[in-house]
Amino acid sequence: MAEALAFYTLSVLILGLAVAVITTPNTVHSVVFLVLNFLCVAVLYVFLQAEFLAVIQVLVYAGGIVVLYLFVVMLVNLGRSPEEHQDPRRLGLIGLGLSGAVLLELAGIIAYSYTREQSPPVTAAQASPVQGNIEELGWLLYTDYLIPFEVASVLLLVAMVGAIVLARRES
Amino acid sequence: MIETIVIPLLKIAVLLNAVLVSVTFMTLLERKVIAWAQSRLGPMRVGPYGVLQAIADPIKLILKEDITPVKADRMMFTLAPIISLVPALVVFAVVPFGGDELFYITDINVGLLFIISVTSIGVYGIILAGWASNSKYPLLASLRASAQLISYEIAVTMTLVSVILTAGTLSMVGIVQAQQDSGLWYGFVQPVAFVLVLIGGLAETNRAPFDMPEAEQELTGGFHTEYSGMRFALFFLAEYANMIVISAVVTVLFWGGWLRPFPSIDALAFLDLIPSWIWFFGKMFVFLYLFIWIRATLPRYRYDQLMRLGWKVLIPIAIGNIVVTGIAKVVL
Amino acid sequence: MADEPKSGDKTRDPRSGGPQSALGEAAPEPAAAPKPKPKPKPKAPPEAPKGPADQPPADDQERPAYFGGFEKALPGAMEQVSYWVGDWTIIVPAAALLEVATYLKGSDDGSFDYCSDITATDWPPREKRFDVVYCLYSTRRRHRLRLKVKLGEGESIPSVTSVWPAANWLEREVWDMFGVNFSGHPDLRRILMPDDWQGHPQRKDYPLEGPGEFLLESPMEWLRLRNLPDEAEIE
Amino acid sequence: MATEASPIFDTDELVINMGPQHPSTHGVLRIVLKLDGERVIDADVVIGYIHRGIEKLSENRDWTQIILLTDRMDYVAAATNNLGYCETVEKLMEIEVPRRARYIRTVLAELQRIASHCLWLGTHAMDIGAMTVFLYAFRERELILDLFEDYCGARLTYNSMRIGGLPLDIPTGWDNKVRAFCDLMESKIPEYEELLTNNRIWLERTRGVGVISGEDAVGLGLCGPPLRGSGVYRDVRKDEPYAAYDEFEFDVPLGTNGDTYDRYLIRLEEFKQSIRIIRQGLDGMPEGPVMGKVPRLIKPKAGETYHAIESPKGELGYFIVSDGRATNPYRFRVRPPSFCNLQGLRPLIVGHLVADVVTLIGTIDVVLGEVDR
Repeated sequence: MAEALAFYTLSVLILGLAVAVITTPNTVHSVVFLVLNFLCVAVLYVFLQAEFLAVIQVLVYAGGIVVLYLFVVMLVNLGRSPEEHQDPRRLGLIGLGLSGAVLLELAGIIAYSYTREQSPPVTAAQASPVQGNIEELGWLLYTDYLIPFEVASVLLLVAMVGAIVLARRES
Repeated sequence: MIETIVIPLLKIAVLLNAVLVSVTFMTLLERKVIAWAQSRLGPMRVGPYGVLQAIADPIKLILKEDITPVKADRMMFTLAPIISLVPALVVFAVVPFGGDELFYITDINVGLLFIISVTSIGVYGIILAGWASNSKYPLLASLRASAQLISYEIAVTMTLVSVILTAGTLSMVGIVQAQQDSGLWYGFVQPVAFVLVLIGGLAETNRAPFDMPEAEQELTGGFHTEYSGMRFALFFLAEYANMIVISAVVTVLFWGGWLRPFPSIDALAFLDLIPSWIWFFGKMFVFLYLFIWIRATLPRYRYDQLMRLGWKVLIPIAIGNIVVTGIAKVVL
Repeated sequence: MADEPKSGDKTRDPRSGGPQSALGEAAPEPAAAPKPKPKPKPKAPPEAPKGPADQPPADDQERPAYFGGFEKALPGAMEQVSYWVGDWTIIVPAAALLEVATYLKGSDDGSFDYCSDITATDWPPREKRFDVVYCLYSTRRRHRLRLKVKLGEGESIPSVTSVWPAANWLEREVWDMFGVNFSGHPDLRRILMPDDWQGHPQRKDYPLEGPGEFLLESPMEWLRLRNLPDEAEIE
Repeated sequence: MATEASPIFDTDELVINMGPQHPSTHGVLRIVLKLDGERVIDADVVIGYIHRGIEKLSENRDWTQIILLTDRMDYVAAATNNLGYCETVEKLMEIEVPRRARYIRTVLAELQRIASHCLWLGTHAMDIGAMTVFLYAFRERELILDLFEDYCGARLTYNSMRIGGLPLDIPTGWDNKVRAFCDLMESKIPEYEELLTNNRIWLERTRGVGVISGEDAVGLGLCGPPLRGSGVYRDVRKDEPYAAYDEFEFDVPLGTNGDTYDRYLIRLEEFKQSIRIIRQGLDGMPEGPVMGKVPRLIKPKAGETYHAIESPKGELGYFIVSDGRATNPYRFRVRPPSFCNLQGLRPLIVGHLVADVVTLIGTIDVVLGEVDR
């Protein structure tokens, strides 16, 4: 009972904050709402017994990435109207199509999760020879998901190199 | 009911008060120590040897007018000091001040990560304070602060990984117990990591020689230029609370927490007569003193030099340390 | 100390232009050269000095070696030479100043590479009321020389910032204090006085007390003068 | 990619006002900085906030009353200002100053140099964040102020010289006190050096910061330690000896790189040289009067002169015109070393970071009282 109450309260908070993020006219406020949103999600993870994930959520998203968002937002000239921030070359149609595709995909996943038969939620838990939340996570990442994990890190590396190339000044 | 709610609440209340009181006396200690380093006496007027200065200062700050600049963003301006103080206090939840369960509020299995992640929230206080003041010096300071804190957070976290590897656990209590089992404080096992964490800790708490975000001589006080009265005091509290946290973390990770020296040598067992929490506070005090001592001695780094130190020196060493630790762990 | 001339009808003109331009009816006497002294002497206002002595050197005084080369390189530039208590001064015409400066800096036996000071002296009754004085020094030869240029009100003098960058602020100060116009100066703004200040305080006809009393006596007049465009506009 | 920059990514320059009320502008100096991030791309140095019109005032004062006004220019080295003024008038009137007076003047001037450099060292180190050096340096400066108090009764604005000599002979035992101070000072200099000279952070903050070549420094009219830091041999005490400097032995330290660190080393070396001069002055102090033959009414003949001395900040010059009739100078002009050094600030700071601006204001050692007069 208490858990359900907490869950629904949190859900309302998360959704409410998400709406606030996109409706607030002030960008800095919007980023702050985003941080609060992430913190609430972290609490949700704690309810799911995923403390490690919760802590990482706070550390990486709230404490790291969004700080950089804020960094950028603070440097953007806020005196200009939102219209001026629009890129005149943006491709509205393609964007619409892409977001439509993402929506469809989401709907598909949800539909699939309802239709397929219920299987034990975490199969790896039995397979892994280790005990505990963090250890299991590490075991999974370095066995079953090793290749996606490495691919993701290479992707990040590429992104980093790209960012450096873009930001470097011609001297 | 009593076990799960009343006792933890009592502990929290005691801890909060203890932290806040010790912070006020930290300021006195800092003034006194720096004064002695500079062949002065420090505060001498309020109470015997100026002891009551620690009480007079907060009273003054509370009574002062609390000014909000007209052009400031009111909501963020009010929120910023709170954001910076709360994480600094929250992390005390997982700091084990003694061996007994009485001396810590909780022991969670991701304790160390919890501390890192919660302190990383504190940077918002500084950034938002700088931005919300709508003033140029604070803005510059908050830009410096965000870059500095993120960079050093990476360095510190990387360094801690090698400690976690050595201990095999993320729990603060577990790390101390691991040191007890191995019979050796990790300060001797991981000396490189200790130095890195100490340097990173100085930078994370904006202490000299890394006090760029509040460099008085350059930025007229930095991010809290526009703050006065109690809101300013909150920033002050946060800074000193963070200092205490870093000292506590260093004590736990590298100097055996509440353990007596040489926990494996039975001949020294008589040292156990001294309660564990006294050992803890004694060690913590050494580091707090060290922080103040450094402030009295060293000039300030420049912003670009600080970033260079963080990215080009500390982080590579930290990564190298992880590799060496990993190899040692496998080989031994 | 009640100084008697304060209540007199002396011009309390904040503007440098002086009595003749702004306050037409005021006595055109070049406003009281030496200011009232604290000692209450019954003073017959002494007539304003006509200019510096500029004593010529004694005949047996040995001239510095570089004078010869200077006279040969720029004939006629040396209007007058003066020697007093060990200092040599050359008086040059304003038109030749830049040439003289370039020559003095570049010449081997002079090599005046260091501009110690630039200042001016105001001699109101004289037709060319300003003496602009350049104190030069050579860090190589270790000797000094003063250049002096006589200049009238409203005339401009070439700036020597291109020769000695040090002249930048020094010339700004001379402009600020005396209203001497330096042509070709990169940044001729007021330096010590506020940007909107009227008048040039080091002039002899500028009251020692500043514009304060004039402001108190006739604020409307003060305001009118203040709002007039500055006559000594830059260039 | 489009060739023209997208408006989303344009950058704004940040213009900030450093001063006139800023903790490290050493008074009421204002610098308008144009920043790109933290890098200074342009700067405008604005002065004049404590312009008191000392030149104008002096032209309306008695010759002897002006000594008191000169105190108020470089208020951390008031005796040096007195010395410069008195010597200029003596030159104009061709007054012979007794040798004892010249010796005492030299000792006073060198004590002032130590006091001024102490203040510089303290504030400069403080600007870079080393707060302890500040109090150490002030501790020694305090002793010099005590010595001056013993000599003339004042601690800051001394009014300690007269045209033609000195108002007072040194009190009995004063020379021993000065000797004791010299010994003490010599033992304290290593303390400063220990805290700074080989400190890695100090080296990083000062080496290669604010480099200026000797040629540029001469062109910009820099004087004193900033000029010598760039390797230019220029010291009025050696080039145009005044007071009793021609009778003493001392070295003029020179820098090689022209950076902040060199200027720091030079001033530290000047401490030692000043102590050396003071000792020679005290040892060779001749007997005799301290006041020369001066006419009762000081009224120089019509004429003008420029005379410079080496103040702690650099070449302090006085240009004085007498019309030969009044008991006040017709024109009184000071060539303030701080003013000319401050002019060199803009070329120094452009291209550096905000933190370096503070360092560079410190390194040129300005006293705004002298800049604005």
